[in-house]
Amino acid sequence: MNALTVHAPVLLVAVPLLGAFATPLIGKLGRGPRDLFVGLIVAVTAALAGLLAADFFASSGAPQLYVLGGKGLSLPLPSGMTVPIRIMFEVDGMSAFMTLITALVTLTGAYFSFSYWRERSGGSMYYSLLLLLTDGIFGMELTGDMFNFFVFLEITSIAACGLIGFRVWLKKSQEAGFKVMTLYTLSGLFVLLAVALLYGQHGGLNIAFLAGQIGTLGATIVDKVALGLLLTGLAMKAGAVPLHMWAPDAYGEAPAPMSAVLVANSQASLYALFRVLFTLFGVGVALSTNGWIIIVFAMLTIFVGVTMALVQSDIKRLIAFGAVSQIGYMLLGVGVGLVRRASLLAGGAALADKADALDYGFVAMQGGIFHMLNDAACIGLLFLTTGAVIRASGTRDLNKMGGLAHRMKWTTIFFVIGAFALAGVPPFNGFASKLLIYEASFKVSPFLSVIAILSSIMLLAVFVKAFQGAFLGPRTGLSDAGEAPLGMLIPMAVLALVVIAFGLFPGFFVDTIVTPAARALWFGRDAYIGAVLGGG
Amino acid sequence: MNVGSFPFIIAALLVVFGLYALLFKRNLIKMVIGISLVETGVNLFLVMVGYRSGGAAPIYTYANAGERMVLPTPQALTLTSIVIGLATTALLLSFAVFVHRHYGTLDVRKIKELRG
Amino acid sequence: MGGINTGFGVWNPIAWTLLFLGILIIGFLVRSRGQKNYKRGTDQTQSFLSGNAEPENPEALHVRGENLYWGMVHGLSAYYKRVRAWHTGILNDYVAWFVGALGLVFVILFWIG
Amino acid sequence: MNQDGMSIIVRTVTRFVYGLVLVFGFYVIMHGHLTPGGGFQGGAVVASAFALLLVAFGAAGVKGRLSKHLLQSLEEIGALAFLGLAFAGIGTAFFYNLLANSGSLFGASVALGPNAGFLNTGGLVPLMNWAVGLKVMTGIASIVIVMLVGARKEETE
Repeated sequence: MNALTVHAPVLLVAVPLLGAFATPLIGKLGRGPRDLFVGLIVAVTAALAGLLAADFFASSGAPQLYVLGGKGLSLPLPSGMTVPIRIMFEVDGMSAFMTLITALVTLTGAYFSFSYWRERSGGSMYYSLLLLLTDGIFGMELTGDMFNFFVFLEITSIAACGLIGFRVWLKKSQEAGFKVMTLYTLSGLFVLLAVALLYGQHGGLNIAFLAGQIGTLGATIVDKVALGLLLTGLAMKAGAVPLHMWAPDAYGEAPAPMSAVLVANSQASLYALFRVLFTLFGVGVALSTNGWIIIVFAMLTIFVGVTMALVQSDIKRLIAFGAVSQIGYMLLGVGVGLVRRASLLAGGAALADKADALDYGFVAMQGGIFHMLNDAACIGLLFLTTGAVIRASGTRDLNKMGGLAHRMKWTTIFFVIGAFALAGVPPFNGFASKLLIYEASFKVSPFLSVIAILSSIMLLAVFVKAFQGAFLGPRTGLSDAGEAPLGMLIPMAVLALVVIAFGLFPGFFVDTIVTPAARALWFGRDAYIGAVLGGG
Repeated sequence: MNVGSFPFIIAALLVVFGLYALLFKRNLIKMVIGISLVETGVNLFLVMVGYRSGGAAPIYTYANAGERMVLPTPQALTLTSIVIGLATTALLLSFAVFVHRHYGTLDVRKIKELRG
Repeated sequence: MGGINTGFGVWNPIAWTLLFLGILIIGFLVRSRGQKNYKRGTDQTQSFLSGNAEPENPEALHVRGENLYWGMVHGLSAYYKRVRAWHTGILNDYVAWFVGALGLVFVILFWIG
Repeated sequence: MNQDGMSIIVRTVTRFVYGLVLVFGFYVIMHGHLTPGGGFQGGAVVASAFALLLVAFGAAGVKGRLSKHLLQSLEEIGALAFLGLAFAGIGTAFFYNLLANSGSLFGASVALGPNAGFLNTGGLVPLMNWAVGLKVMTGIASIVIVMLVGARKEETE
């Protein structure tokens, strides 16, 4: 293990931060140097994420610690009790997996932006905010400290709303910016309240320390209040129905390449939710209750998201609602896993039932987590193609578009790939992850699978509507716009290749990266705590 | 000085008042004030978590030997939270300025182009 | 290679793709045995628009995005009226959803869980 | 508040108070590692002096003396300096305090027990306070300027 892999977790946060601060200065030199610099920073960040993940998935899978600002992680008190006081980053399978998703989305989003803003005013501020958002997302995924998590959460809120609203001349983007910022801040404040409650109860902020305390002492009323606040606040930030109202505004009004990064931001909140449910409150509370709350959120999200997408006439808002519905599948997979885990941990169950619970619960988790990666790639691809479409046609109204396929052949192909993959058409990757979720949730209740499958079919209908409206039809004046420039096509092609690769070789990716991530949540609680507190 | 649970009640009241403003006030600026009230309530709670009755300020250079101090960590957290609050409030107010420029009103019930 | 085990069964996209290609080839073989005696350039190759004449303006031929699934949306209008009404666009209501959901989660956590 | 600022009384008082506010702000930044305060608080105090100037003399009176571009550049430099100081100790760990107890600048070891406090302690912390102070004073000042200019544009349109 060399110095670079040891420092990789903190460099993932420090390098984008450096980029975010230096970009406005380098921007004064001109557009060329600035684009070069931002491209370099994003590439270095992605390489670091790849290095971290490769190193982690190749190793035994024990959580990696990085302590900020010191050699050791604990401070022995005069009474002999040691409390982990330093801020630390803790990387386990799930964190490493999430950094891969974020790196993929930001890399393609940033490189797409260089061409997207070629003729428009994409200032240095845009790239600065993009790097800041990336930084916050990485921080949320890597941190092992509750308060530090809140700080990164607020960094993502501010940067995301800056990105939504930085085009101050657009009426709707200002409205969206205000609404999203209010709701983000509110949810962030309730998360902070939960952190304060946990600190007051247990006297520590380290996630592993808190989890150990809750595990050994059992959850008190204060802990349960904190759980409720964290659950709702993070569900809001992830965009679960009925707390999703900001999500279509945010994804729809942000610049197209940034909508994909905003989805990655929602997924980071989802990651935090899973961390809270499996690690922080993995023992000591009624897991099946938590699981059913998540499942109810999931069913509402899947169904309302997809039905609302069907009636949109703004192409970006339509895809934004589609993105909301996909969050539901991830919640469903993990919720089913949680319910299954509860029956596994419950005493008195027959041995066969336990094996069954382990099997299907774990499969559901694999499905939900694999779907995060698939969703990031597919929805990223769809938002990028939408950006190319809007740029070519100059409108977002599906009723005014038509016939774009005549000139934009590659964009059309990429849109079809993304739409089929997200709607779960075999042999693309969305089918593989959704199949895992359907079959595992069928074991809990057939009703869940039925709704999930029906909504997936409706999602295909949604994309058929968008495809018919924008790409098909006779050649019109609007469709005379040319193909998107190469700088936009290459990021789309990269995402399309990722989609196809995940689709054709799901077994390989599930075995190498998804299973360690699912294991980290399912089995990894003791290891996560033990890495900080010792023993375990 | 023993303050009992009085500050906790104040903190809860501040959060409730802030939520009231967010739920029932129509003016965007008043909603920003509501957010600030919630934030102040949470910050007050955070400070109170580390408070010990009769404790001195946690500044080592000023304290007398053997005097007990309040816990400094929550105060550091609160300061961080205040800094973040400054940034969010500034951003929200800037959005309010631009919303007013585009819509000509600060009435939240008239700012609903994004719906359905 | 490349398959995943779902608990109930196995999903192997490579095998599926090969099967799909096989069926596609059989389809083309069946199609190639069809009749080829229609005459190009006559009414036989004109599109049939319910007996109406083809409009001159090509833009009128395009079914706009909004027109798709209007029947389905109409059939579900009772549902859609309600759900679209939830998305009021008013920030107060969004905060109310958040507070309501928070309350509900607390009720579930403390009374049921 | 009009374009030309406020009355002569306010202007005269501002001229008098401005320097005091600046000195107090820099004091708070400098003693951040010993007393309550630090980079953010001191920076906010200094920025309030800028805000005072803007209010008293109006946007027109300050125009040309406080350049928005200069402020923004200084803000980025402050942030980069902070990050650079954090990187300084990466041989051990990110944010490792390299200078503390080293005997060099700000490197005197801290006396045990209650004491009056010595400025020459703290290692990297005072330097970080200065970096944060620079960032905050310029950042808040540019926010104030942007908001003032933004509001003014609206009045004329």
